[in-house]
Amino acid sequence: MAGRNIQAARLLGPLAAVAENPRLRGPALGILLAVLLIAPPALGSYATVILTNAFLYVVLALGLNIVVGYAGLLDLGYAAFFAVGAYTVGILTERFGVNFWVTLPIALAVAGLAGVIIGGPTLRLRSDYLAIVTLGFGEIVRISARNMKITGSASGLTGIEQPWLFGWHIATPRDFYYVFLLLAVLAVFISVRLAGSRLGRAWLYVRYDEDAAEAMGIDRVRVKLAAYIIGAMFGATAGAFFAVNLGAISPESFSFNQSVLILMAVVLGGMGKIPGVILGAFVVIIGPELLRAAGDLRLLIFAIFLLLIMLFRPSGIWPGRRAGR
Amino acid sequence: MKHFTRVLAAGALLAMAGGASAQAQGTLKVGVEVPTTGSEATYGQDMYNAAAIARDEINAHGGVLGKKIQLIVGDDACDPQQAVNAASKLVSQKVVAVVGGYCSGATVPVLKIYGDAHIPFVITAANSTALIPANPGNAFLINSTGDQQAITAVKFFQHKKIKTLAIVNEGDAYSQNLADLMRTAWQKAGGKVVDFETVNKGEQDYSSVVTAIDAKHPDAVFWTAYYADGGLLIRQLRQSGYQGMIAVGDGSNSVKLFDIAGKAAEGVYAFSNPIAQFLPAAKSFIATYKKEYKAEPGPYAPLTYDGMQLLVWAMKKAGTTNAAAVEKALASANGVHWLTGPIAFTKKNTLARSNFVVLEGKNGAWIAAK
Amino acid sequence: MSLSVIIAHQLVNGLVLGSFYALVALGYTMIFGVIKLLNFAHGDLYMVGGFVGFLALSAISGVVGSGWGGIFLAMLLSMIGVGCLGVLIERIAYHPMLHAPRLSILITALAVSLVLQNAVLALTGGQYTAFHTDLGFGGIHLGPIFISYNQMVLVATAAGLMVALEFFVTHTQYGRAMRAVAIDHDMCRLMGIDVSAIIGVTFFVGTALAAAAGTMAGAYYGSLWYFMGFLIGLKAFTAAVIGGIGSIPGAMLGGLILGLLESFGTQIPGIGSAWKDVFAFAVLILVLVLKPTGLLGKSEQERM
Amino acid sequence: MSENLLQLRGIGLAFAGHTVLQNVDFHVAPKAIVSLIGPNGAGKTSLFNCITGFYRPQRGSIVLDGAAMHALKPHAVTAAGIARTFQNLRLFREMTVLENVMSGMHCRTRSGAIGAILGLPSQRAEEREIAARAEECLRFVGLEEALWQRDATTLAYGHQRRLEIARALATRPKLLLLDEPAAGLNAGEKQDLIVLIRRIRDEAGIGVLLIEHDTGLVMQISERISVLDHGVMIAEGSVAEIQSNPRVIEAYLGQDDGEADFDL
Repeated sequence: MAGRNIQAARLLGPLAAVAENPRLRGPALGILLAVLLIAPPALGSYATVILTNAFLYVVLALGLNIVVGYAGLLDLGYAAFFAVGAYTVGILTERFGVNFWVTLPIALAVAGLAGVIIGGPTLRLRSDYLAIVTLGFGEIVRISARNMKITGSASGLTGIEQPWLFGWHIATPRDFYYVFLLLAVLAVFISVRLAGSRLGRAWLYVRYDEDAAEAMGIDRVRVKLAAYIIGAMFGATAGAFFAVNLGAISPESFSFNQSVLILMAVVLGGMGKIPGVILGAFVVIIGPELLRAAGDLRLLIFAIFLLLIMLFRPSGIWPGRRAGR
Repeated sequence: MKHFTRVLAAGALLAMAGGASAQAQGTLKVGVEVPTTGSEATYGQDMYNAAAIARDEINAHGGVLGKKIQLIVGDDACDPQQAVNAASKLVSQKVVAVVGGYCSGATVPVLKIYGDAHIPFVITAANSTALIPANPGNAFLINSTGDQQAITAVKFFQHKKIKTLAIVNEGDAYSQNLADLMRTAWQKAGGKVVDFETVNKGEQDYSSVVTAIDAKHPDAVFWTAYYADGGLLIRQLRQSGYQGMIAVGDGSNSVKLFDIAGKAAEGVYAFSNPIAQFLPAAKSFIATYKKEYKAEPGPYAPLTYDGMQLLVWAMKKAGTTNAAAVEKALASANGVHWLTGPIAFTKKNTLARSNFVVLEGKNGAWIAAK
Repeated sequence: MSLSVIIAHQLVNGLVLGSFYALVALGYTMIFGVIKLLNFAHGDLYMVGGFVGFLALSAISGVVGSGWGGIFLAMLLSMIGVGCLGVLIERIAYHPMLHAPRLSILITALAVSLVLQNAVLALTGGQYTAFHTDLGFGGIHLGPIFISYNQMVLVATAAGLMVALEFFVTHTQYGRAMRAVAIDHDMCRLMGIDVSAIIGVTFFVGTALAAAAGTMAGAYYGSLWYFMGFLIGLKAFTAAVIGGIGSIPGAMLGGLILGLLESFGTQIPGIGSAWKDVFAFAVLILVLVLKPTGLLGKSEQERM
Repeated sequence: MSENLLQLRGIGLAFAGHTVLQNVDFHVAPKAIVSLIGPNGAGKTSLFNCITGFYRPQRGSIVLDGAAMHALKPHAVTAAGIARTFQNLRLFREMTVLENVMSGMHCRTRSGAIGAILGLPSQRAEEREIAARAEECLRFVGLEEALWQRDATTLAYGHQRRLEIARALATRPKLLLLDEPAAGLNAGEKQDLIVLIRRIRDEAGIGVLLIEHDTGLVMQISERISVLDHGVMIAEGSVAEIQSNPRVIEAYLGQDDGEADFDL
């Protein structure tokens, strides 16, 4: 299996070579985008939905990648931010009739605030404590959503209205395919910009050596908090559009398993590597669909795959160490 | 692995697009959306088996509109997101209608998908009232909804001279919905809800909840969730010395309840949709099921069988598989019946009558309660 | 029922629940002590312990019956079997990663947890497995308070195991070496202690305690489920942190405190069963923020 | 006497009741090169950690150029003008030489997430400034351009030492703390180090405080020397004064292992 992993990596080699080559990268991305733009008519509704889902996970995984891959903070409750975005939009549009586009910045602000509230006091903790605190936080958010009237309790919210944009009613699966494609592209763009910035480098300094980073004048708590807040906003954006896409949300969608799935996407593809994380998001969404025939075994296959990746290729299936810089 | 990656890298899109293959000549595809993996898989498998028996019978009698029925299973794993994927796949495979729907939580988000695709959907098990407002109009519920279960329960408790009630749910969409409906109905009927608890699935230790219930001395405890944890709660209630009545909702009507609760489940009452052994019309169905699957039909087998028959009846009546016509025919159903009794719908597409019966646990099995 | 009786009952409930938490928390804290790893798979080893105990009891119940005698024997077999599994996991998954970045080993532990869970899910089809025993419903009445024999045996067994562990750690060569390894690996190597072997012993003992708890829980509550280790793993970790991670008496104390907190949380108006876990996790977060070393933990060197 | 660049008064530090530093007074004059010496375990690195904010002393004050340092966190101390290197190399692995040095500019720049995402002109200008400063520092310590895109940890040991100094210089310090900068260097490299330290002081006008075991180097470069023993400052003075100080001789001869790095 280990040998095969390496083989798989070799197959990805040419792909990676294209992605790393500044001359080829532009045209390759252009072609890829063009294909994705004209694809929907050729795709059935199933493929459209699955790809939409994959784009959603690209956004989520890139958001978590900032927290885990860049800042090196293990967040096991990332679904909580996803939930915060979904519920903020769901509650405000469904219960109070607020326009979706007005609720979107509110969702981002609420998620940012949640990031500060949970991150502020806990980001000083050692990494394994932080992991368990975030796990606990994720459960608190899920249980709260389950218990409260305003969140629709366990049944969740239904009938969340789909938004209009300049006379275009975003309603069909194909509409949402384009919306999520746009979100994914934006997420990639923002990730790339951040990775090459002063803040992006600071995350890596802190991740590789906290003491040395502090000695260089970097406020580790502040930098980590920034990662946490930006990650939270990615999650909330994904959640907001997730809510209007499905039209119904319930606490089940924001369980620990959801957090694990997003983390898997980040780790499988390669923490801190943008093309790797994108690939990881596609793997965790399309993989289970391809393995539908395996029934209950498919999650086991994934878990074993994750373990083998950690043991034999901890930098993920995407070749190279840190791409996209 | 090699293959896997190559598919991902090169042809994932094409591979999926190819999934929507051309429809075979002379067959009608009907989707069966049930959980065939995960914790609720036995229910889902049971429902699929019943649908398959109906298919065989229908095809043996010449099919419908000159075509044979082909079933396609969509595994929702009782998970909202999986359910959306499975439903989209069924839509891509060009099914003309869908039967099934077990977990309410997984059924709510697919309503929109079938609605957008204009596919009639006969829901044969899921019965949370949360389904009603989310229904775009193409879904029909042939299992009575939770509010009707609550009415049945209120009548039964009053008949048994119950004054005070403790309600326990598991915090999921179905059991919390039923618990809320029950609380409202019971209080409206003048009863007292002395305790209302929410436990976690798979928690094992319910002793603190049991003590909290004991402290309120309710005449009856009503468990609204599934059998697996219900069995544990019943055991712990009886172990602590609780002597009052214990009743469970239709999520716990499985005989496996007795496996887990043991003798503590003796004398427990269950409100249930009609199960095969109590349906006079189901004799031959039970025999066929036993012959085919070497097992007793489960709690939702008769309803799923009826769901298939109802669908075929509607198509025949409409004379087409056109969605609007079939939906119109379904809505016009006026007492057609197969195993579970006459089917007619309210304006909200729910079953017009209550189909709930009361069962009692005796010697590790259910019997009809007095 | 008067308030004092309710309190007494919840005290008993908390004690029983706390015993389970403490047994599982001990393994967490021991393993954390020697390799500073938060073993996410620990709760799942509790679950596997339950299933192995169940299989063992099914195999031997014909000879020894399935009363407490049979259950004890099954528990012992499960402790040995799952203890070995714990060592195997350490050798395969954790050992190669001891010097890898912290993040990698944490994710590896998470992966091990997922593998165990999903392996059992695939084997059981996600169904609950009924754990049949001959345990009765008997007990004694202390005034209005009822305590079942099962509860008494359970708490006594847990206490016995903890006493045995305390003896092992303080009075045996391995136990002393374990404490030394917890302080400094390199120093131990210089002193001729086989650090790798001691880590193995720690995993065996820690995992065996979780397996014991799993078997007893299965027998006592009467059913097993592939996901049953998740919540208790989380709670046991909370217990270990409350008591002070790395401290063995701390794990016992933390387990009991958390068990009691939950029992009484159910009874407190405004919390109740629906919010009891939020309450428990809030306590965890508060402890970590206000006193990260827990109640009995040793303070680490303060670094700004 | 002019105002001191760094002034420590009455520093006291203890861990779990164990005294590490006791009533330490110490100063560094502007643009001075000062060495801190003492036997192993005397508390030299602890004192460094107090100055740089990694430890918070229970007693005493630390003042840099009139500003109190002793309540600040390490990053704030660096921002105030004290840079340091580590005894064991602490370069950022998996990052290039240039990126390592760029870390020093973090506290001298301010653009954040929004600027980066929008690619604002101010942010771009700042990125250019960061790169320019990093390149300047690398040239200053003598690391040629061919090495800049290499992974930092693949450099030769001597180069890694220089890289750490370049990284510290990038923070634009007033005072540079070097923790055993000559450890592991050969004789030729040590001479280069002496030249480099003098240039840091002469050309950049930065005060240098170093902990060093290599007595030859200390005697050659220091203007003042302070001697720490068992957490107590036992002597302070010029090279000649220290060499003839009986307490210093006693402190070194009293060492059990007879460490021979203080050759009188």
